[in-house]
Amino acid sequence: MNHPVAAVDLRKSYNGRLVLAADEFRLAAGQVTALVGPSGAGKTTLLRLAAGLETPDSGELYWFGRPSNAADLAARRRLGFVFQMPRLFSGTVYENLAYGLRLRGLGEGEIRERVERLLQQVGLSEFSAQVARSLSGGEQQRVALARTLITGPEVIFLDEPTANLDPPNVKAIEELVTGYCREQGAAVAWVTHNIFQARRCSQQLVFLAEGRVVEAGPTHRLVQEAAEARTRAFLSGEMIY
Amino acid sequence: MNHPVAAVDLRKSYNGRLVLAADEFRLAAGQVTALVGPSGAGKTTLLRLAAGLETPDSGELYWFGRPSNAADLAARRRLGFVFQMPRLFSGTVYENLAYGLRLRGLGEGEIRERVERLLQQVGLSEFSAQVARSLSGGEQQRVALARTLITGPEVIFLDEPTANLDPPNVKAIEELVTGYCREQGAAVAWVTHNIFQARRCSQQLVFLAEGRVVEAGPTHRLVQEAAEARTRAFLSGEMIY
Amino acid sequence: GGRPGRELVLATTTSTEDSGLLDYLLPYFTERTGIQVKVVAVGTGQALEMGRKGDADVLLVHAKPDELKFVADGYGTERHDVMYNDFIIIGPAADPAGIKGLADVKEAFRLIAAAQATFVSRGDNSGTHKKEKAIWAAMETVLAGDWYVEVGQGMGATLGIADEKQGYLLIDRATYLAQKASISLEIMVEGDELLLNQYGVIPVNPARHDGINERGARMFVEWLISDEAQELIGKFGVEEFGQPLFFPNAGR
Amino acid sequence: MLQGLREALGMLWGGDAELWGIIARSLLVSLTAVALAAAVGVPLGAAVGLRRFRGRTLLRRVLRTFMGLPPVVVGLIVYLTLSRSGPLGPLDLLFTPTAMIIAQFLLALPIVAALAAGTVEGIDEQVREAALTLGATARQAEYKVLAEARRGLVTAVAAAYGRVAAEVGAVMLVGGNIRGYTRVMTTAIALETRQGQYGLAIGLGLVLIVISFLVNMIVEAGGEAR
Amino acid sequence: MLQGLREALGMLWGGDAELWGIIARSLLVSLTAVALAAAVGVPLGAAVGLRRFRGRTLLRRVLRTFMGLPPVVVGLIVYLTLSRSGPLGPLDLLFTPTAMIIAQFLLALPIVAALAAGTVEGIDEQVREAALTLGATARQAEYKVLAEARRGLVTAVAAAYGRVAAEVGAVMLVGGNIRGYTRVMTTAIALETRQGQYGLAIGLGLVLIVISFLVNMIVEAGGEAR
Ligand SMILES: Nc1ncnc2c1ncn2[C@@H]1O[C@H](COP(=O)(O)OP(=O)(O)OP(=O)(O)O)[C@@H](O)[C@H]1O
Ligand SMILES: Nc1ncnc2c1ncn2[C@@H]1O[C@H](COP(=O)(O)OP(=O)(O)OP(=O)(O)O)[C@@H](O)[C@H]1O
Ligand SMILES: [Mg+2]
Ligand SMILES: [Mg+2]
Repeated sequence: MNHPVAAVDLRKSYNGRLVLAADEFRLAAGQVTALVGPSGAGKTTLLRLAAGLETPDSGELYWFGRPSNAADLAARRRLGFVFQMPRLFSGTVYENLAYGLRLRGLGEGEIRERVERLLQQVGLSEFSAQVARSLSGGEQQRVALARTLITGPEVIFLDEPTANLDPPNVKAIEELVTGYCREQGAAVAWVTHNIFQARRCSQQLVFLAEGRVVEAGPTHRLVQEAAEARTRAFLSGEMIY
Repeated sequence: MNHPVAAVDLRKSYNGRLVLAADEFRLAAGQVTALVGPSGAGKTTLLRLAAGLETPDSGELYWFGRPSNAADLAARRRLGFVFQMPRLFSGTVYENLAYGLRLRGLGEGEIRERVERLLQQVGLSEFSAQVARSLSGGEQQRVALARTLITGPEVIFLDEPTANLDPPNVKAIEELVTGYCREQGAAVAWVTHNIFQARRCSQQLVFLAEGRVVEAGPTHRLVQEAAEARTRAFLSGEMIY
Repeated sequence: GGRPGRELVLATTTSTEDSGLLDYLLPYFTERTGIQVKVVAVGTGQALEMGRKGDADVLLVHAKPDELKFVADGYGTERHDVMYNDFIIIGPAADPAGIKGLADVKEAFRLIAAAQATFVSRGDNSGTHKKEKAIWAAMETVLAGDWYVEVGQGMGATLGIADEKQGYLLIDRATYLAQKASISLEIMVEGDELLLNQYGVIPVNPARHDGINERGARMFVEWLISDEAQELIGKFGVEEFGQPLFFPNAGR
Repeated sequence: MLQGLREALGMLWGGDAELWGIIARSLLVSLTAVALAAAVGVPLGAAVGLRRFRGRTLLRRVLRTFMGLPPVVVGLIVYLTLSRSGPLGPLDLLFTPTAMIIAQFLLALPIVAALAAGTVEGIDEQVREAALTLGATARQAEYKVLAEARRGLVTAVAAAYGRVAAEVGAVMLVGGNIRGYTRVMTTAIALETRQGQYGLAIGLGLVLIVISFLVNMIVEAGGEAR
Repeated sequence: MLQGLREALGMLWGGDAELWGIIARSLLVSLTAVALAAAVGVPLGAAVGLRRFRGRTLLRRVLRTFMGLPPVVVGLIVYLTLSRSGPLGPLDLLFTPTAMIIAQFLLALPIVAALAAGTVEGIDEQVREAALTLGATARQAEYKVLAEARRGLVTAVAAAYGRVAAEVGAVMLVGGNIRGYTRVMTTAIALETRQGQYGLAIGLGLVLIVISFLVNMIVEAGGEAR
């Protein structure tokens, strides 16, 4: 199978405390890989390392089959990242979405068209001219997602992208992302605390705890026969919160 | 019944767009009032108005039976607010929790004791000396909650306080808040997108959509016999996302 | 109010301080009288203005007509000659106007104007500038054009500019001697009676302001025109430059 | 003092050619110097504020210290460099507006750079990361941070402009305060002061302040616009 | 020039009492002026940056403009105020270090205030709101914003210190450059320059810059510490 992102033995410490030690981590093209686990388990850290936003203390990282290199702009532009807290730029919603396209040298007509399509897909058509940072929490989260999707990445890192959304909006976003993943053959890493979401949307699942990959594999298999008690407890939906 | 916060006819527009028009809104002592509704419905706006963080265009607001007044420090100190995005101060976790207590003139010994207790309750005992803003998303959210609870407010406004937490942590926080509400007789306003959470934790429920209170009443009654189709759809759990 | 009688504010032009004369002279005065002198060295116009406002107790300046008017207007009680030096015209060794060795300043000025040779003027209404203007006034030269450079600065700075521009300049001998080592301009014209530069001392009129140190000012004036001070002035600079920078002429 | 102000205003209204010439020259010199300082100082400040490199702390401290370069010393150094006997003597720049621009540029540069560095540091690392993940080069991401720090940069430039427009020591030395050629507002004020013409000096000072006020308004408007 | 530096350093090592006295006086005057300017300017800047009131935009613009107050003009105004024939003549403050502190205070104040205002505006409104909800008074919440803006405030104070420590026009006028009493580094440099002692002037300038560097280090350390 094709793995646009693959990492071996990634390790990261902060102030001497080891917060991540992932022996293996891979994202398959055309599949959603769910990352689940307790708060502080290292999910965000793993995403950031895999996206090249953080330098590992040790380990190897490959993008599209080659050693990752933050200076390789072409490779970086095939990756997209949606942060846990939306980090919108000052300026309007439109400007936020247009930014990545401007960097890629698109014409203003093409940009307008794409922005309008994306805003419609995330249900924010009327907000195009609003100052992005004055949006509600859930609105901002959707802008952040749209801003990344619009650049057409082949790998997408999503850090709890629906945490602040109501059920209908969650549904819409899930459909948008899984549809994108399928149609574009993109590899998606998706951090979530919602086991139903993980079950609904992911083909692969990674369960992290205390900085380690406790278990990883196809979602349907883990749901049925997870080896670890903690994984089972989480996946069974026994703890629905 | 005792209503520490009561508002009539609150209205708020931004740039000419009416984003909230709440005919009536009350928080009862000793009860959790859940605020639910789609993204952009006006939940955060309602909380901010009720807490005096935003000035309404019109309407009346009462705190503890008297017209609200932002200059009334004593009244303000009986309110607590946990923002949708944690807004931690620079400095350590300890300093964040100690801040409200220092303002109230507590001695350093008392402060240390209370901080330790609260950190334990939110599962962050080991993080006392860490720089707060370097915490993970869920950790920050818990610090923000702890920072408010530690001041012992009689009214607490919670804006999606468990959005970034995993199920076991959600459970712990729910128990913490409902326990506090019961024992201290505090009035709690709790914005959530999680219908199970609303059912589990709240006695009262307000359903907002498009800036209006669509329906409000005791949670158990609304769950069984909501008048509005939208409210029913939401509360039935038909849409679990 | 009033400062303690032990202190005296002397407003003077920069030439007396910059040449080092006051640093040399004042310790003797302090030793005699116990009075500390606070020297404020500024432009001539500014020094006179300080006197009018009562911010100085005594003035040592060189612009005789202005000084006389100052006393006549009642701002000062009296005026005494103290010393003089003289102005000279200096210029580039190449001497494009051909004035070297002339005895007549007016003739020199005329030649400079005729040759349109660079002439650097203080342009600041100082004693030196007034002297220069008085000489120009005697002829009908239009002081305009690139050759006539008005700098509006003190003597030292103006000398620096003239040296850089290799222009002619009217300068007091003390400043010239003090900076001679670092410049290339040479003496062109000297000795004309018109070029005398008289310094005067004026105690500020205590009747016009509170707090003027009248006694100190009087003692300073008396000392400055005394034989002791006059002798000291005459010796100043002889060792370093081989000639005095100022010539005492009190009471003469 | 009122008298002097009246006199200064009278000259302005009266279309006093010399005064208007001085004003124009002051603006030309200071605006050019600040524009150049911004062109060099903003990227420099951004580098100090955003990049991690050896000697960064030292460089930041030096820039901060150089916010307090004594104008007279800067003036002297430029003077000695441009002087006939100095290394750049053949260029014949001493006592020209160009020399004044150079001196003011040197004074303005550390102010722009140090304040810009402080401002971009205040903008979260988060903006830079967000830009990077959206496909920006390192340079483009820095530019985005600068764009977000726009208001702070305008303040930095305003501070530098304030410094050089008010400065007299350096331009006096390297310009020479030559009438009709290198005389600017501050050297004219100094000249009036030396002559004891305090009223006129203050009047000119007020004119200078009004000019600065207008320049600030325009610069601010530019900062908001983008 | 090297010669002059050597001479200046020689005087320092040699314990030249006059030079050390000048250094001490410079520090006393400038540090006092900046400390006072910080005490007034930081709260003023905070008010302009954080509060909404009529005339706020105007006040901010005035402060920005006044970052560029010409030292000579400030000096003249202080001079005329403290002059025997001025309104505060009876206080007999002209040509004293106190007069110099007043003049430098006036120069430093708008710099501290305008830069502080810019800095606190950069800190999110969110910090202020968070403090308020935790029980802070309006004043305490502002203080919290200032505490979060600490580094920017240090920069503001550093900029103001740089300005006044390097400034010569105002202190020359109101201090009089009286030897042993009001002569400070910059006026001493101006005097050396007038006398054509460029080397020594630059040497003294370098000493002044080194002092500023040390002051900056100490101020920065203070900013980090809290
Ligand atoms: N810069 C940092 N300095 C110190 N500790 C850090 C830093 N960044 C992360 N950590 C710690 O590393 C651990 C893992 O953080 P991470 O953000 O990866 O958690 P997470 O799994 O994403 O948690 P959450 O679900 O709460 O977002 C946390 O305990 C956090 O406090
Ligand atoms: N300062 C503002 N300027 C303009 N519009 C605003 C502002 N604040 C809020 N709004 C708009 O008001 C509406 C209600 O916002 P609010 O934050 O109350 O929503 P919410 O119900 O909390 O949504 P969410 O669940 O997404 O947090 C949103 O559409 C938002 O864009
Ligand atoms: Mg995380
Ligand atoms: Mg909200």
